[in-house]
Amino acid sequence: MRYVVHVDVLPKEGILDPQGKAVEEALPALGFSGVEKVRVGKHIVLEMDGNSAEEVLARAEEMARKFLSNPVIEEFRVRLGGAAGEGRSG
Amino acid sequence: MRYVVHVDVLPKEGILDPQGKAVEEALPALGFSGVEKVRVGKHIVLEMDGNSAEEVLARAEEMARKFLSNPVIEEFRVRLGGAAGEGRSG
Amino acid sequence: MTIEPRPLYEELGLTAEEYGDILRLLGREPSREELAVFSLAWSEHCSYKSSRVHLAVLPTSGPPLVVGPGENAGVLDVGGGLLLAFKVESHNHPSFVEPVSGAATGVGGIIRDILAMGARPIALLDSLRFGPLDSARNRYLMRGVVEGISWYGNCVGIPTVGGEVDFAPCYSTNPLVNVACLGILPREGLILSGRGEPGDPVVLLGSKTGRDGIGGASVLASKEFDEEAEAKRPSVQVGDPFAEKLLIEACLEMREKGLLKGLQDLGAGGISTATAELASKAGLGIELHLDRVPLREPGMAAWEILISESQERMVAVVEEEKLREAEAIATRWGVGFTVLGKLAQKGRYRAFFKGKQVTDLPVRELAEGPTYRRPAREPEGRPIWLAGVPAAPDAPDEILAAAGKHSARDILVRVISHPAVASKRWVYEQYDQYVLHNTLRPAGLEAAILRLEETGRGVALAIDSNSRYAALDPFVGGALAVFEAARKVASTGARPLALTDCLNFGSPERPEVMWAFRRAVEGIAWAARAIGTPVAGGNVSFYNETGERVIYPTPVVAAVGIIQRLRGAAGTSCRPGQVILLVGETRPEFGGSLLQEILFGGLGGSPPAPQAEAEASLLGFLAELGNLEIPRVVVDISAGGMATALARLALTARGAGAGVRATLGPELEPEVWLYSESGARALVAVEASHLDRVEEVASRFSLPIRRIGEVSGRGPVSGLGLEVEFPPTRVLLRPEELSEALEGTIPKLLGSPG
Amino acid sequence: MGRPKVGVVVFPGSLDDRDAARALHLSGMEPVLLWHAERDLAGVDAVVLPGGFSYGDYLRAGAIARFAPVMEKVAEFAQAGHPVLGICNGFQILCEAGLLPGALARNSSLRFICREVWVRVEEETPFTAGLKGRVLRLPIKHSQGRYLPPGGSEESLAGVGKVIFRYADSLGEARPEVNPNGSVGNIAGVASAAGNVVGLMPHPEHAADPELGRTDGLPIFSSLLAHLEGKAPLAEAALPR
Ligand SMILES: Nc1ncnc2c1ncn2[C@@H]1O[C@H](COP(=O)(O)OP(=O)(O)O)[C@@H](O)[C@H]1O
Ligand SMILES: [Mg+2]
Repeated sequence: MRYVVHVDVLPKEGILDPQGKAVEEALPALGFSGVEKVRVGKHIVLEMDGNSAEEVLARAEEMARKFLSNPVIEEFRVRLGGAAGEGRSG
Repeated sequence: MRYVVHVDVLPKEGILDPQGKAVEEALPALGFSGVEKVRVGKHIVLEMDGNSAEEVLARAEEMARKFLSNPVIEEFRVRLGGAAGEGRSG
Repeated sequence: MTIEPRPLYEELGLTAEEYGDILRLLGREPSREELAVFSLAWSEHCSYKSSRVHLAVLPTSGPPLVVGPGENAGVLDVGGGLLLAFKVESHNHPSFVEPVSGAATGVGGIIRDILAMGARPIALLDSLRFGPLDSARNRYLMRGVVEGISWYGNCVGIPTVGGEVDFAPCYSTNPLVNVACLGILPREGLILSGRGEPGDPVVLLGSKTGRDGIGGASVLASKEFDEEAEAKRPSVQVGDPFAEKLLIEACLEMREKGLLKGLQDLGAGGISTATAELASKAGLGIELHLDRVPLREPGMAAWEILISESQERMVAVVEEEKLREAEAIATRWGVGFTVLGKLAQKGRYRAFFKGKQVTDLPVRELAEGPTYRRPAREPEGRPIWLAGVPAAPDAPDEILAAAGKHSARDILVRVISHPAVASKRWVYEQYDQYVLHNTLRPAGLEAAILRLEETGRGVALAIDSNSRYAALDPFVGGALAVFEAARKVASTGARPLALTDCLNFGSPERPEVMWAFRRAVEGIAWAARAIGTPVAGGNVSFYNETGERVIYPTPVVAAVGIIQRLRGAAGTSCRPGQVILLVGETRPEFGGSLLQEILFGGLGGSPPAPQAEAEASLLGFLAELGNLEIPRVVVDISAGGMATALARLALTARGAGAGVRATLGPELEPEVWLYSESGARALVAVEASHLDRVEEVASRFSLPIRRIGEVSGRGPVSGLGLEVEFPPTRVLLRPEELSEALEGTIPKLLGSPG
Repeated sequence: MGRPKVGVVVFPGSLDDRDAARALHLSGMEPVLLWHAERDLAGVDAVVLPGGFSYGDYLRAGAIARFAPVMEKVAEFAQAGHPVLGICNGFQILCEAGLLPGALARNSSLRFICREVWVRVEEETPFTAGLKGRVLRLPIKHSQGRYLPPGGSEESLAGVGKVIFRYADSLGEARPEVNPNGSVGNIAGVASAAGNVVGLMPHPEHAADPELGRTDGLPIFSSLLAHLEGKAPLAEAALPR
């Protein structure tokens, strides 16, 4: 079976996130007020083969821990999803 | 109500994604074979107030289109979620 | 009334006459692939069809030039078995659509031009034009363009050691991004096009081919086959500097081992243009098998493969028996290597796809394209590029009267904090200055200097333009761009050797624009001859207009020169005890000056008169100071006049805790001394003990020279930044005021801390 | 006795490799270029991981390079106590590989930054023998140079590494205003707990050539030479200038 895997990598809580801060500070001037706690990280999508969702997730998790994120400064989430993720698109 | 919004930004289909390519080519040497179609983009998490999920999503979508993504080369998905997204964490 | 659909050729940018020519050449209707190939090969960008007749006036041969225009880049012989390759290119339109990628791929493109000569690219320069920074859009464009150049240049490992940035409203809807690249190679490594025998394999090197940059030709998609591909056909190319770095190393290693007979970069028009050029220069035909092209996207059509502008690719001619060794090198560097086909006897351009021949074209006519003599007409009254720009007087009495309404201090601060004058540190601090271990003098003051390893010599390079002048008088604008670039190079102690030019104009279909183009080229040619520097090549960018807004004629000139002994290079920091000398003659010339713009918010009159003889003398004088190894700091005088030069000198004294004091004599009005933009001038700061020698050299070159001030060590303690005295008035800027005016302006306008 | 041999690892996308080799040569050592794909250090006495954008800095600077075959050998070499120096991208790779503590995040300005800075030497190592307290003028050029110690604070370095270089002013004062990238504690370079592995963001190899007028990086290479020739001066408490 072929699975689509999504990995979200974010700066760890407590670590200064200048990109998030820059976005947060820019938003009011663009007419978006009341937005807070912005954090900016990486989104990685990939396809891989596997026998079960469990197995694929486990492998993806290992990949994320060893390679796709840096545990000193980042945390990550792994999930299965549609080719470009669910939710609204643009 | 306070909502947590996740925005995933990815290079558009057909647009060269040097990062995705580099990651894909590196994986076999790390012992992860059979991984394909890797794309690397941005993941943005933020909190905002709103009266309904619909309304918040609509605003987040506008924000993503106008500011968080570059429509010439990127596409995005917006979704509501837990503080750090669902799925497995590390 | 029914509306006829536009014919396909027209949608692709070909005219009815051009299409007629194609029919005559082929004796039949062209295939879809052939039409695609023609539409690019015969585009203005690839064929120079409107500019060619005018470029003929440029001096393109002469001693240092080994290779002039026509090849991928000009090549100069700098002695000792060393050659320099040198060229400038524009990437204006892509940078407007997507500033980061547009500018980045512009850098990638010019690097490959240099590489195609067999040279190792060693330095980049960028000349940028944006609309005023009070607009968010212009700030976004400037930030993005600088980020793109920074990302690509730094990651590919080539220092960006100089450039310029200027602003005018006409660039709001059409910013300019011109990038020059300098490369170095041993004489025996030069790769000239035109080599190759029938049967020699043609190899595609580098990245896979996707649907990049072919949005413009989307009309070629046939409904049945390509509908799905439609959405995937981005017109914006994204660069991969990492891939380019590997491509450079692989190509240079092949060149060092003598494996390359021919080398050609892929730019506009992709495989089709590059391979047609390769064959045409060799006077041969070519056969290509498009099925072999490694694709990034499934299901690409033959026409897409032919004209795709995917980045980081080159084509090479490699002899059959050297293929293996070349392929091993490519593989080691992780660079794609595909034998696409071979050079062929007959002069036909033949491409095959899925067992079918998809093109069969005459190589020479394809590569040469048409030539136009478009109508050129001098504008009557205000030219179109000045529409919306208020007219302003340049008569000295009117300028002086208007200046009299402001305080002297106020004017001084406004001139030196004008965005054209203010320090571009915010920009060049984002560029690696040091990689490749030869930067003697990084960006920051006048021209940069790179060491030519193991020779004791150096190469100085600078890029310049003043489109305020060109807007008022394109001939003068072209000439003064040459003089200014040469002056900057000479200010380091180098003798200018050669030029390359990037000509940015509106639509050539406007007779006024065509006239301006012709005049600017004539101005460049005249000035280049006057100072004995041939034009080693360049680039033309037309259609820089959006709606009715046409950019100022913007001829950009880059110059390179050689410093015979690095020890003779001018310094970059003034020290207390130095005296400041003004070399050259100051006349009341305010047309196109910053003072005029500040006082009247407009442009008018005549730009400073170009002075061929005085400029040539000044260049000789400055190079002689280098030969004599007199310790000195030199700043040329250009936009903002002597005030700008004094302020820049003063800033260099900051590190020594010093400032600059100048005293203006009564012969001229203070505003003329400070803000006239007469050419052929420079400020030289030297120890008092060297004064006599410098004066002696000046008289040898028949140049007027006068002591105008000194570097004073009072510095932060007593608060001297820049002091200008013209009895009974005295204007004093404290060190922090001087820094704020020069260095605070651009970061403040961009809304980000320095 | 010949000149000591120092390996300079070349990854795809290494840029300051020849620059480092030149500085080593000018300082009296013999540079040996080591190819990333080889599991072989060619018998060198020390290793330098040079600056650049290995693998384009894609994903994170150093994230891909640290898995290169040569890195297995570099790790063994480091664990055996031999001197290893990571400059800029090399520092990033050493952190990613876990041979140095902490991580290098994006500059707080979010921009690439190239300028000359002052750095103060904090401790003696094979690369800083006799330099403690010295203030050196060195170029920096990076976009991911914000040093973050493993536990966030400088104290968390205790036991796993030490601070070797700090951004300072010309008098050696590590003031926040001269911090170019937001590094915790103005940290510009660190060493492993054992002290033989050192990483720094500034580029000593770009200030090691008298002909170019920048020489403050030379003492770092001279220190390595002295160390390799067994002449390293004993760590002495040099006075801050
Ligand atoms: N876009 C740029 N890229 C790199 N260096 C730049 C850029 N703009 C200006 N500089 C550098 O800043 C210094 C001053 O340039 P500039 O302000 O253009 O001088 P001028 O006004 O005399 O032409 C020069 O060393 C120049 O190379
Ligand atoms: Mg200029």
